[in-house]
Amino acid sequence: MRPLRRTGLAAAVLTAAAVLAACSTGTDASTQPTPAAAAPGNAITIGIDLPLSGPSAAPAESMRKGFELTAKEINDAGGVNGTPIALDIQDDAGDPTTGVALVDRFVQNGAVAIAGTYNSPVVLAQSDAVARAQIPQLAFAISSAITKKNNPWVFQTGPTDLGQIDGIVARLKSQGLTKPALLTDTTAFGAGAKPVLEQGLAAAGLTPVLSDTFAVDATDLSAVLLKAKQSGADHVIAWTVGPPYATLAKGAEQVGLGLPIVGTASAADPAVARLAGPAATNIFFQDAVNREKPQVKAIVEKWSGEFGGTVPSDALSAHDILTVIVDGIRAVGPDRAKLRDHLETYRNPNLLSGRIGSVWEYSPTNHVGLVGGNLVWKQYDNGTVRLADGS
Amino acid sequence: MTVVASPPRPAPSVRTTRHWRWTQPAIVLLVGAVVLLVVRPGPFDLRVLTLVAAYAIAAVGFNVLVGFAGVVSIGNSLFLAAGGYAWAILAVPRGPLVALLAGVVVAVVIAVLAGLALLRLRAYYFAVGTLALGALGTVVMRNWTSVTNGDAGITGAGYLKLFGLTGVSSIFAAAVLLLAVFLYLQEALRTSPLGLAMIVGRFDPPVADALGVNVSRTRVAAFVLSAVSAAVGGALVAQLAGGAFPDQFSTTAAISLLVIPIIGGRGWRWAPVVGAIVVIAAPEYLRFLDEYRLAVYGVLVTLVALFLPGGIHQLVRGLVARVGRRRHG
Amino acid sequence: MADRTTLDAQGLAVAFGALRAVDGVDLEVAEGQCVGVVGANGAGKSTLLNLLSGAVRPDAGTVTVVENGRSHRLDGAPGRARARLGIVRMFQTARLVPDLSARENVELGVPAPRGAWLEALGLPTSRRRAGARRRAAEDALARVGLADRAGMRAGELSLGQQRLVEMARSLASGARILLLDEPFSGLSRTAREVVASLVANLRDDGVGVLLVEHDLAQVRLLADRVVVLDAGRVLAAGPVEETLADPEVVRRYIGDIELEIGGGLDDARPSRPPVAAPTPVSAPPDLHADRTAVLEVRDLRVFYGAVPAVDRVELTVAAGDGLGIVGPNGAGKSTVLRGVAGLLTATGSVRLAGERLDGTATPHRFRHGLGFVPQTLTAVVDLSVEENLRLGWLAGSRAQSFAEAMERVGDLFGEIADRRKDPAGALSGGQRQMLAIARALVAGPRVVLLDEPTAGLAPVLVAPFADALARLRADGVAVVVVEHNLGLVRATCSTILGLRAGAPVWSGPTERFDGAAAHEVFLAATAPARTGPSLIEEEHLSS
Amino acid sequence: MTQAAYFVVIGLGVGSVYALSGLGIVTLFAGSGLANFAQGDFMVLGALVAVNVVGAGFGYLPALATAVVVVAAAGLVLGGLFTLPMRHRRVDVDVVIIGTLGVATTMTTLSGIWFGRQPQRLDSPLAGAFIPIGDLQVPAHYALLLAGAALVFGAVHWFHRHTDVGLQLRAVASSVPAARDAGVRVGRMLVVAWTIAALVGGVAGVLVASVVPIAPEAALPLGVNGFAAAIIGGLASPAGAVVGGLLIGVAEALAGGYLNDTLRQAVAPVVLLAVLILRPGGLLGRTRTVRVA
Repeated sequence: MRPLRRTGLAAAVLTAAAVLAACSTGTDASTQPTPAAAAPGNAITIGIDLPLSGPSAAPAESMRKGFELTAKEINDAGGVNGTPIALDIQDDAGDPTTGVALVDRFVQNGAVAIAGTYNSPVVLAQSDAVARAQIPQLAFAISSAITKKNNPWVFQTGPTDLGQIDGIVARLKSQGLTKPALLTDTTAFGAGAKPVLEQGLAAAGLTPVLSDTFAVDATDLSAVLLKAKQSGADHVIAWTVGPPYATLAKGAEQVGLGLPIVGTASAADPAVARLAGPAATNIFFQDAVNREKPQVKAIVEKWSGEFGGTVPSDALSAHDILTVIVDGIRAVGPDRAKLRDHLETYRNPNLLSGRIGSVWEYSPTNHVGLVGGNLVWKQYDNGTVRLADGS
Repeated sequence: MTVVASPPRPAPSVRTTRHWRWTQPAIVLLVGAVVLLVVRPGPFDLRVLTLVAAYAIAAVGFNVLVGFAGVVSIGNSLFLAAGGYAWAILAVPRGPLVALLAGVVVAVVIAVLAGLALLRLRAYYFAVGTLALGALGTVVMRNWTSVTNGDAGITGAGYLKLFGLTGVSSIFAAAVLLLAVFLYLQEALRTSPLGLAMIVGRFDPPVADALGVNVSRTRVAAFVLSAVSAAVGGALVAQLAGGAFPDQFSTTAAISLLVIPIIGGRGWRWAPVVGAIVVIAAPEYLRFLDEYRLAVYGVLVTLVALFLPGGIHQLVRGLVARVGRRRHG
Repeated sequence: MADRTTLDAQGLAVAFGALRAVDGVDLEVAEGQCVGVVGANGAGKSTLLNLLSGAVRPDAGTVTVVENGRSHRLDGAPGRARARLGIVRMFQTARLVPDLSARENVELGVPAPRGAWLEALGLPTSRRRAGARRRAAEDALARVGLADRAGMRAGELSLGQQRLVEMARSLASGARILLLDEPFSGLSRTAREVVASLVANLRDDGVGVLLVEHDLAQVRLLADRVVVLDAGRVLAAGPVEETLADPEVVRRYIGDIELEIGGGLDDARPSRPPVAAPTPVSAPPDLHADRTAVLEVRDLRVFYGAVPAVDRVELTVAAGDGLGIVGPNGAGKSTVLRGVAGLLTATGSVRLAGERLDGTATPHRFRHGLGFVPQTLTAVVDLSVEENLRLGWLAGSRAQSFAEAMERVGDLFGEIADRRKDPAGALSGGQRQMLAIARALVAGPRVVLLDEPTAGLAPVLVAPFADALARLRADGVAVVVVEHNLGLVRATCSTILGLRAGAPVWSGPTERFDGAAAHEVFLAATAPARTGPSLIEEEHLSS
Repeated sequence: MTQAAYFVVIGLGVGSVYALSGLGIVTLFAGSGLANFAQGDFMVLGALVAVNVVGAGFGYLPALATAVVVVAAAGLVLGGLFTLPMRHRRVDVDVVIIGTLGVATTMTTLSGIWFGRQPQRLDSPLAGAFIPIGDLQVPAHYALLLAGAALVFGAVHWFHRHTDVGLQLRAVASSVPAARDAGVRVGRMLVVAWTIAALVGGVAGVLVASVVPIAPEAALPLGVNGFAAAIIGGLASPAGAVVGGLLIGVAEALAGGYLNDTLRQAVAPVVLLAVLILRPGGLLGRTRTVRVA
């Protein structure tokens, strides 16, 4: 047995040396190139990637209902040139590893396009995989870094954080507010937007008197609002997802802030009014959806039964996302490359999102559907939302 | 001469266990080669298999911690993160070896400090202590933006290119190779004095002390070994996602790491691989359950924990015994 | 000759709460010498061994090891430091790791050299050392005759075989001082011989052996010197035959359970142990009109796991009667009580006042009038005395209100009645035993089972305890007591059941339990006629 | 000065959330020696049931009653499930931890499916009322929460000290073999311990829903914070859990107020680790190992 043992040993050492020498760090995209066309089948599959479990489960659930209702309407009206569409809805739980794996799963299951996902870090991680798999992705995460990578296959609903900031700066100027207190949350949403916000404000000659962060799951945020109140600011810019605005509103009431709070489009989340009640007041935000638009009124009318009360903006934006993709398929058929090229020429003035007369359009150089100016300002007034004065 | 007249037992299950040290890694390498060259699965399935291999590597150390030394930790996501971030930051500029080593060193340092500080505590207190450690790790990952770039995480991390393969197949090859190495070390440890000391320390601490075993030192050693394998596993997870993000190394990841050896069968040499297949691959292929996917997974974990403490190993041993009995008629 | 190593202990003492388990013991184990330690249950034998092995830290006293010239102070040192100096201890019950093979369990004993952890890396260089360790383990297993079972998992071995594997581990450990804690309990006759010869070989090879053992026959065979412990103090020490013949030792220790060869127990009667027994011993049975039995047990078999530890036990006791169960250590006395109380799985019929109890859970039996006083002092330490009594009352038949029951117990055991608010943990050993008995009585039982109630009691408490039992019987309560102290049994019980090796060997009224009966029960060489696999002793609960 | 007082009061309110969760964990641990990672899910289930009862038009008290009944029933079922294996063999403590983690995953998913994942709020009877401190004001239901925590603590303490069931529970927690020898029905007591822990969780959930937005995903963090509070008290003393919870709450509020929010998030884990390292038995608890024999 002895000689065999020695040769086994030598073999092991040799392979180890070979492996050590051969390994290096490859940086090209780490996904299999499979440019296969969409698998023919009786239905056209569209991949829907949402964080159905984990911290962003609430908005994801509203979007899922929006996608399902829209698909039902499209299929009831005969689908795309006679073939129905099928939604392949998957949960990425906000985890980048799962998100990247799902891109391959959608491709393997013959999806024509991917609508997803909600969290910016996951979309950023998926970018290489999407490019390698050559499948068009319409992401609804709002970090501007997503399209800054100039990945030809990735489109964004918009407005991005950059777009919203231009809107905010414009409003601050018109309201004569000059000393902002900047509060951003510690999730990718807030952390990603913070540098962009500081740049936007500096460009407009506004230097924040306070710049602080807070956690989205905090039970009480009055401490950070008290600092804002004592910092001599004349208004607060709060950059976070939906529910924390309710905590901020209650905190403002507790410390008697008395300053307007300028927020992001996600302040439209009905959870803010439901959680804060009358305390939700003096909060201004740009809503991606103008509820006065006739087509919005029609959809809200139809869907309000499904949502038991106000239809969340997330659901309405899901309607637009699916409509953009289906319009593309209706024009060029279920082919990924053709659909991508067509999307770069897409233009649609009467979708739900955006101000009356705003246009959702893409071009080879602009992959963001709605640009800054397309939004409408709204404000909370004792728990109800209305168009902001002077918008 | 048999000293004691004992009832006729089935032929003693005399197992020459020495061969496993080579055969187990060989089997894993063989299966890896077959999958890569013969089966050639689609990108999604290959990615899931690579994730299984990565978590199996991390679970080898955990199998030593829970199975040999009997210590429960719910904070090992910290070591996954150490490996993941070290890879994401250093792999491209400094090459794969430095990145892997850096991750392992950082994880070992944390493990030694935490081990010395916490390992005097008993089961629950230590488990919750590691939970707090993991929570602290998440807060640091989210807020130490200068190094970890906060919640946006670090993207653009390269992957281990081997044998001229590209993309996920190269990561899969690297993962299988590393898994083989770690399984070899697991078996070597199991039959070494340190491994036996850990096992007796788990089953009967007073007897271990009487045999000259420093039980707390062996537990720290087990904790450090679990950190090493978790760091390597973390590096592979980072390669798969093309970067390191706080949400990858959260409490849920720590819980998965804890559940893998328990479902596999604590201390069993195949527990990391079998457990990883159940914990990582099963949910991917339960996706048709949609909303109920996690509910079914939770019920499975509870039932195994309560009624099958020996995990799948207990099933296998029952099966082998039954086959054994049938052969002896 | 191996290097000279002696273990020397001076003035060792340790107390658990108010219970002084070991109280100023001097002991020396020289190399190549076997020292026997004997004493009744609760005399502190195992605690002394724990002090020497480092499992328990002494309150006072020193433990030093002199190893060819160099002396090491070890009073507080942990067990592992002592193991490295060659002090190896064997536990009372076989403590192997079930999942490891017999060889791996023995390898655990082989002392690991300095760089042993390197082997964990599986480097080829460490193959030689692994082979040496494996061979040492296999040699040791061969010496105990288990070479063919080296690969078997320890969990699959019988208890006797596991004890031999543990013996092999001590051999492989190259011990200089070997501390044995009742190595012979639970072994079959042939296994005892193997262990005895191994211990003798070790002693002759120059190993110092400390042998804590009940079986005086083995002590006479192996020990050069013997130390007799009683209530934590050294009663007598010296050469075996001379010490065991010392009248004081005979009176206090041997007189109870064993007679000298040749003399009957009768002549030992005049020097009755310190039970004052003021009231007439066995109240004339006819005092109680109805002679119907209140507790009848037929064909009782009690199991440890799948193996029957006790076989075909019959007992009957009428209201106001007292049944004493006697027998050598490990005869299964406690097992019978726990079987009747439902705490161990058992077959056969158990009838209390005509109502069948077998097959029911313990709480059900307590509710129907069965009282049980466990052997170890298992009063619930965190609850107060009154709360413990309340617990007992809740489990009982609740015929009387709690206040009335407390009244009755109060006059029986005044001492604990006035400490009702203190936590049970703060009571002394004797007081805790009183509390355990009071807890059973407060439930208003018709039958009370008592498991070695005087173990660990200071002699001065034995008398009041005997009075309490007598008054209890006078109240019409039937009493079944397992007791070592034969004198106490004679004073308090009307009938006696002798058990040996799990089977009844004698039963009848106390008066007829003479020397011959005692010899038959305690010293008979032949194992009683039994069927089934080798006997498993009751799990011996160390005092 | 008013600012410090304000932060302390807010801290006490938030601390009561941790204390209520910690009380549930201690009740089960003191009754059965098990640590329950699904305690947060009991609270979320109680809160969501109450929100739906109020939504159906009933008042706060009927909602509280329904929530308590539903959650106690869930506790009963889980108690039965967790006691089965203990009947015939010694249970490995670390395996049971994973059992409760499995329960936590299942309950979080099922609550999400039945009640939706949107965060909910339950208006307490004192909604809208405020307690002024200088020019700052604290919502009145913080005080309600503090009073609720004190009430629940009192009830748990009274139950353990002055009822027969509580006495038998303490016997089982002290040592299962001693309890079994004393004739306590150990199996039944374990199920009772689970039911009471669930009951405490139900009440806690309803109280907490007026301050913390309740969504199924909030369950695990609630449970972990409860652990932090319970561990500080030594895992076996209800008083310890309340003191531990309030301690963390006030420390967090002060850290948030005077330092920054990042440090606020680090307070609970740091305090927990400090207590474990400096006083392994917890600030108030004795170091006592509870064996589930």
